[in-house]
Amino acid sequence: MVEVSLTVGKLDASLALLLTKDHHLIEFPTILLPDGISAGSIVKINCDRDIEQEIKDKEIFDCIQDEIYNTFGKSLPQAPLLKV
Amino acid sequence: MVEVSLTVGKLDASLALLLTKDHHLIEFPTILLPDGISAGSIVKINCDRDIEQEIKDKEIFDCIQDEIYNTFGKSLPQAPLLKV
Amino acid sequence: MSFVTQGSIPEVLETNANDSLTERTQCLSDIQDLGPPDMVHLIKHNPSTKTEIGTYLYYTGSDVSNSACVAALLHSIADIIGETPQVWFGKHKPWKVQEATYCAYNAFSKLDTRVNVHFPGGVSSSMLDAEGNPVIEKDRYWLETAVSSVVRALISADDDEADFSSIVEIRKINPFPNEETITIFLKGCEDLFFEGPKLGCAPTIQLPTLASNYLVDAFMIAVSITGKYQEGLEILTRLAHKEPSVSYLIAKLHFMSSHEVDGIAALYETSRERPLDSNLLMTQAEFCYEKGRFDLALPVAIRAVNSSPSAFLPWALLVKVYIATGNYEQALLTLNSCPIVTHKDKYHLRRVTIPPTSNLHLPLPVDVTLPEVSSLNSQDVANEHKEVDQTLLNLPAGNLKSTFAIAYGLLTEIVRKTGWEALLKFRAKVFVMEEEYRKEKSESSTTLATNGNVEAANGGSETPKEDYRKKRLCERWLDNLFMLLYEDLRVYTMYRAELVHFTAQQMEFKKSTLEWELLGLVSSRLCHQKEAAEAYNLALSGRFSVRSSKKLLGYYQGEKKRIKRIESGQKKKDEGSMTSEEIAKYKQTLQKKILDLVVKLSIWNHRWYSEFSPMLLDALASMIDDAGVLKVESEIRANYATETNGVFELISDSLEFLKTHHFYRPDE
Amino acid sequence: MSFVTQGSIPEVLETNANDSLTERTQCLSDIQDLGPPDMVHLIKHNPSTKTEIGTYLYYTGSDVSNSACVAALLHSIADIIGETPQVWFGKHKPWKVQEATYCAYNAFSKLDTRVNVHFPGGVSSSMLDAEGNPVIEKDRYWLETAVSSVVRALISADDDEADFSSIVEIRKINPFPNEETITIFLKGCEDLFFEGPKLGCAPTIQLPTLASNYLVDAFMIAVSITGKYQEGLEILTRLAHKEPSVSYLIAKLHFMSSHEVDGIAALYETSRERPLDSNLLMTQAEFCYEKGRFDLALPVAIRAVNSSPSAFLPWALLVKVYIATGNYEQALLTLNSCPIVTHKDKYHLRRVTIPPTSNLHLPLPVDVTLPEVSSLNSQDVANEHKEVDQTLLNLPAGNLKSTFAIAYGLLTEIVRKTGWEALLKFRAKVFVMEEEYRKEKSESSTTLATNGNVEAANGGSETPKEDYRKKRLCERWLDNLFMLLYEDLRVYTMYRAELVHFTAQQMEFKKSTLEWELLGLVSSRLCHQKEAAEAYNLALSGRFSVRSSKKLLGYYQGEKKRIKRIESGQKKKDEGSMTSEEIAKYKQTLQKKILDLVVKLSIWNHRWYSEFSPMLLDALASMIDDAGVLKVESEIRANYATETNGVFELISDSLEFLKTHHFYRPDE
Repeated sequence: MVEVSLTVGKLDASLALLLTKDHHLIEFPTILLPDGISAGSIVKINCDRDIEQEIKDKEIFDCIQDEIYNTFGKSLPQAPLLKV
Repeated sequence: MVEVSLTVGKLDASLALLLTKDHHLIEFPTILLPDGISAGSIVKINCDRDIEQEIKDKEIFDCIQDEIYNTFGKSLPQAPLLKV
Repeated sequence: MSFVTQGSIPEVLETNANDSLTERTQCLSDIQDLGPPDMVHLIKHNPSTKTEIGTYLYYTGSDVSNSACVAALLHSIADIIGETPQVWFGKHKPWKVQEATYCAYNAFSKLDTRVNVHFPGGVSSSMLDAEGNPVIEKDRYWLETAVSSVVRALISADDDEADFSSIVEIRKINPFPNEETITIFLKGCEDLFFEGPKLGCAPTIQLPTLASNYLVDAFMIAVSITGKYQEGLEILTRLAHKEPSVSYLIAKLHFMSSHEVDGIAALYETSRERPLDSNLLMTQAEFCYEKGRFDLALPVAIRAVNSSPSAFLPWALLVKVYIATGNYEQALLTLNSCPIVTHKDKYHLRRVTIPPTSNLHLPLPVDVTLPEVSSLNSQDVANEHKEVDQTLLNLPAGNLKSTFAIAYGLLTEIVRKTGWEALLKFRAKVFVMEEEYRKEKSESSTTLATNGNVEAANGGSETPKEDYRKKRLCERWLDNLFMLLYEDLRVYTMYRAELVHFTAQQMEFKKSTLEWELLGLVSSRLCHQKEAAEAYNLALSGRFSVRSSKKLLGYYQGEKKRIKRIESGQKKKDEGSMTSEEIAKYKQTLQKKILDLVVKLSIWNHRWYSEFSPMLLDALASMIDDAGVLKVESEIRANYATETNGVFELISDSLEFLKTHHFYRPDE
Repeated sequence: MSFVTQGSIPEVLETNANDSLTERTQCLSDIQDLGPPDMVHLIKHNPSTKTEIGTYLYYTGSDVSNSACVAALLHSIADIIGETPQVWFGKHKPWKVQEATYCAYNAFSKLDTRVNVHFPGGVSSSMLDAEGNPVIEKDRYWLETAVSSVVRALISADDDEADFSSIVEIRKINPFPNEETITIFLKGCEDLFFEGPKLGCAPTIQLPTLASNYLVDAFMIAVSITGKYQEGLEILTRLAHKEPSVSYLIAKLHFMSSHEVDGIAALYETSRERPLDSNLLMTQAEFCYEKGRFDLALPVAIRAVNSSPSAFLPWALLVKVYIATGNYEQALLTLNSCPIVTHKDKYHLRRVTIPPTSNLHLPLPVDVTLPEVSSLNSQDVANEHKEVDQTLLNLPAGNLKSTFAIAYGLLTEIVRKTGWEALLKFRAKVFVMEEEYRKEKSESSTTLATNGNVEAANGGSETPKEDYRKKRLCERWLDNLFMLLYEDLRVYTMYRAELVHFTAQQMEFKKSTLEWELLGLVSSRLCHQKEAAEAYNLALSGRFSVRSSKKLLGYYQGEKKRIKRIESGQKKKDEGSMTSEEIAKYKQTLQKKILDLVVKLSIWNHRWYSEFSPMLLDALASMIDDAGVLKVESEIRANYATETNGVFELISDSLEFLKTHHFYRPDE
């Protein structure tokens, strides 16, 4: 997990400019900032990998692939020949 | 505190492109991402205000202001008149 | 070569002989793309007056795979010009070609390949680098030259965006007159595959990659117009082993040859190994979209975006899907995120040097004529242009190109579904409007004065309000598209209202061909295809117009597909239903209309020295597919051809091409 | 107005009388900035031949606060022209002015204010809007017009970037000939303060704000050249109550008038209430930097960046501080983050219409002459230009403007301290180099094929290596600056090596004035100021050159400040020490050099109809401050003035200005 401290530089409608200690500029959606923030505030950001979600996403994606394949990827079954 | 789940879209030298569920694009320094990440990975980002750090920063800033003022903002003291 | 006469060879007279070759050499170092079209340079001698002049013309589609092929072409041109005295700026001149040079740019190695023929005898060739210095010839360079030339021919064919500055002193011939030429080209694409990115890519793509570049694009066009699907698939399968990113092209070829099941299976298989291949995901999503399965298209399109967030096309596709599902807010937000490509232009054929108009020799071919098309008076057209309604002429949306044009198309698709008022509401809901922005700004600037105190800032009133924060800033270009949309809508609405009014009053609604055409274009831009077709038809009722004809041909081809979907029971939700009688009648009308357009456009192309149009070949092939070659031939004879006007012979030439490439069996 | 003669009024002959007025009216709707310079239009009549012509010239600095003032100016021009027959394109013509019109653009309300005088009698005025329609005059509009005119005069004065296309048919006069004019202007600035952003701002700033725009800039220049610090402070203090963002300007005025303690106190006080005011923080950081207290400058500069992350200047300042502290890696990274302003140009005076050269009447004023300057043969200069070393002429760094030029200056500052080799090492350490990038790309594309499995991706080998991840991509523009730097360095190094060689061999190192000047400019760009001065002096040893003179004047003024710092014991770390004898001698040399440049530049300006240069006034004021007015006057008499060459009278005019504004007491 990575944790960094960022200064809020500018709050502009939907986007905020955050700055790291070594002046890395990050454009960040304000919607992802906590309430009560203003220019000059300091925020902590934690970033963590979400393996669980990755597995879940992969499962969903595989399902969709299967459905596409099953719907369009197989020849239509022959109409059954009726023998008298 | 705000927590969001983001998909890693592209890893390009120092910058990664992360995407929110509703396709908000964030350019994020790779250095702030955990190890082992690759395109397609999912990360969780927590964002929290750091009031403590804000107070500390303010104190440091006030100190610097005081030092500038004390160094340059006051008239030089008159040389003492020696009375015999 | 049956249709080459003195009347179908344009030339430019050089002010000083050989100037054009010198200029071409000088500009070599500046070439950044596929390069200029091939060029033929001639030194012509008049034995009776002992004068000598230099002329040149441009070329696309010739076989330049070795110097013998090129020499043969130069010989045939020299023969035609020397056959009989040439009508030269109003006088008959007994020109004999003394020397001829063919130049073809090799865009892979950035060399200009030149073949020089002295008449009667003597052939030499050379290859010049960017500085104009000769390099040692290699077989590889010849291959590169041949492939470059064909790629230029294919990429520039049927160029819709070509404007008034485009080249007229050019002959465009079919690069695949026989089986051999197509085989060589496809093989050449395979051999040069890993050099493909050097040729650049379409303007909708940021950077050329192995999987998308002009070489690959030309390969796909070549396969499609010659029907060489089997060969194409074999090549791509071999390439996919070395470079899996081309796998999506395999699926595309399956779809193009109507093997949907195989295409889907190919995508399914590759998606396991390449779950983040956005080309592959786009192909899949596009397919589901076409089938009306937006529920499947959506997650796949999202994944395409997430896999390639800085590419434009996945975003545009996602917008399209959101529109189809009626999620207009998300469509607008996503549209706003599209990474517009601003630094690139489409490849067009460009002159090396701009000749003075008075030096242009642009003869009228007399072997194939149809008065309506061949005798179109360019002065009349120019006068019409001068008197045209300026409001129509200057609609800025008409000049949008590439990604801007696509984004605009998506916006018009939304407005078609929602109407203008609702679109404005959606817009205000998702974007910060200027008024609102100013208000927020002024509020935050008053709080700024006091927010030095960290303790006080804890309150929370400083953060923008929740609903404001959820909004985004509308990109400047998108804002601009809204303006253009407003202008288009204003003109279109007024036009439709007038039309209704005049029709109701049974009055004639008089406009010039150009004006109808421009109204057609506005209607097209606003996705009112039927209304656009109406306007194009009105335009053509005045006189022939190449743009209206092309647009209309595209529309009718689309209609044919729609009818087929209805017939096969696969029609989409918003496509009306028809009785089988109506269908049959409509199909007949379409067939007639399409034939009319194909014949006239073929004659127009021939008049402008062009014998190659994939669009017309495609239309002809599909007509034959529907009605058989005999039916098509007999209709041409009945309605267009006379003993002497050459129309039947001209179309037969295209039919011959289709026969060569097995689009139909000769006895059919 | 003592120096206005027929020889100091340039004119342009109109092809058709009144054309220039019509064109001016037509272009009103396109004006996006401070607008064109004022214009005087004349209708002149030749009573002997009964012919009538139209002429015009541009103007800056005149008092246009009401129509009476303007009419008086027009009358005086008409009188001068009608006094004696005018030398007109080689012949004497007895022109009488029949009608004169003055146009002054009001950039606040986007109106063109016009005063028309018929001779002998009749004055009328009008104000035209963007469409050329008259609006009802208001006192406010007159105020706006007067302020706009003075702002144009001040912002465009001493324009260094003016190029070959700049206007020569213009008279530039001093906007503050008396106490009244400066008082009116400063009061006008206060009244119009809240409209200031309408005038635009310097190209280093993204968007004009109340605290930084051309109105504020002009206000500060006006205060500085007239020494009205007290009045300026009173106005700013009143404004700061309503708009606290101007507080930093109060400190600036204190600094400019050498009241450092007051300035620092003002900043300290305001910083409590405005801890995020980047203008204020920059002023403070800049001050600490100048004092060599980089430890204090650094945190303040960082805070300025954090407070205004999308503004360029705070970033540039932070880079400067990092360079001073020797932290070159951080300096490069920070430079790379500078938000370059690409969409803006500096304000220059521009023609409304470009006249054919043959219509320019550019007389030579004969009242003030110094052969070396007045008789500079422009044909000789042009020939010199033709024969100049092209390598020198085409160094692209010379064309950098605005933020690009500042960024380049920072880069050259780094290279001056580290040398080229070390700079390249720092660069490779912080930026991803192309080689490395390609390597990483190819590695990650091979892993791409297998990273579909989430489980497998857990390993960690997919993430770029730690040190690679820490690097950043170098912005394209910065990459380009490295290229330009390389070219500059190559030329500079070769030049210095040659110079050493020739000097060692006691050979003459022969170059033309323009070549020396260009070498001076390269040296200046690379922060080798002493070497640059050497080159400029060599340039001036050939002939007079306005650019070399200006550059040299700037250098000597800087040297004077440096010497003063050494005298007062405040010298910076890298400034050498001198004995008091050396100091006295150097000061004398500087005084002499500066006087020489001021005299010659004054004459040059006068020759080109310009009587206003803040730079020269400033140099003169500082000379008087050091040596007294009598000393300066006697040196001019001894070395430059004759009974008839007018030099003493010309300089006296500037001294009069300084006296008017109390820069010295008349009896001093």
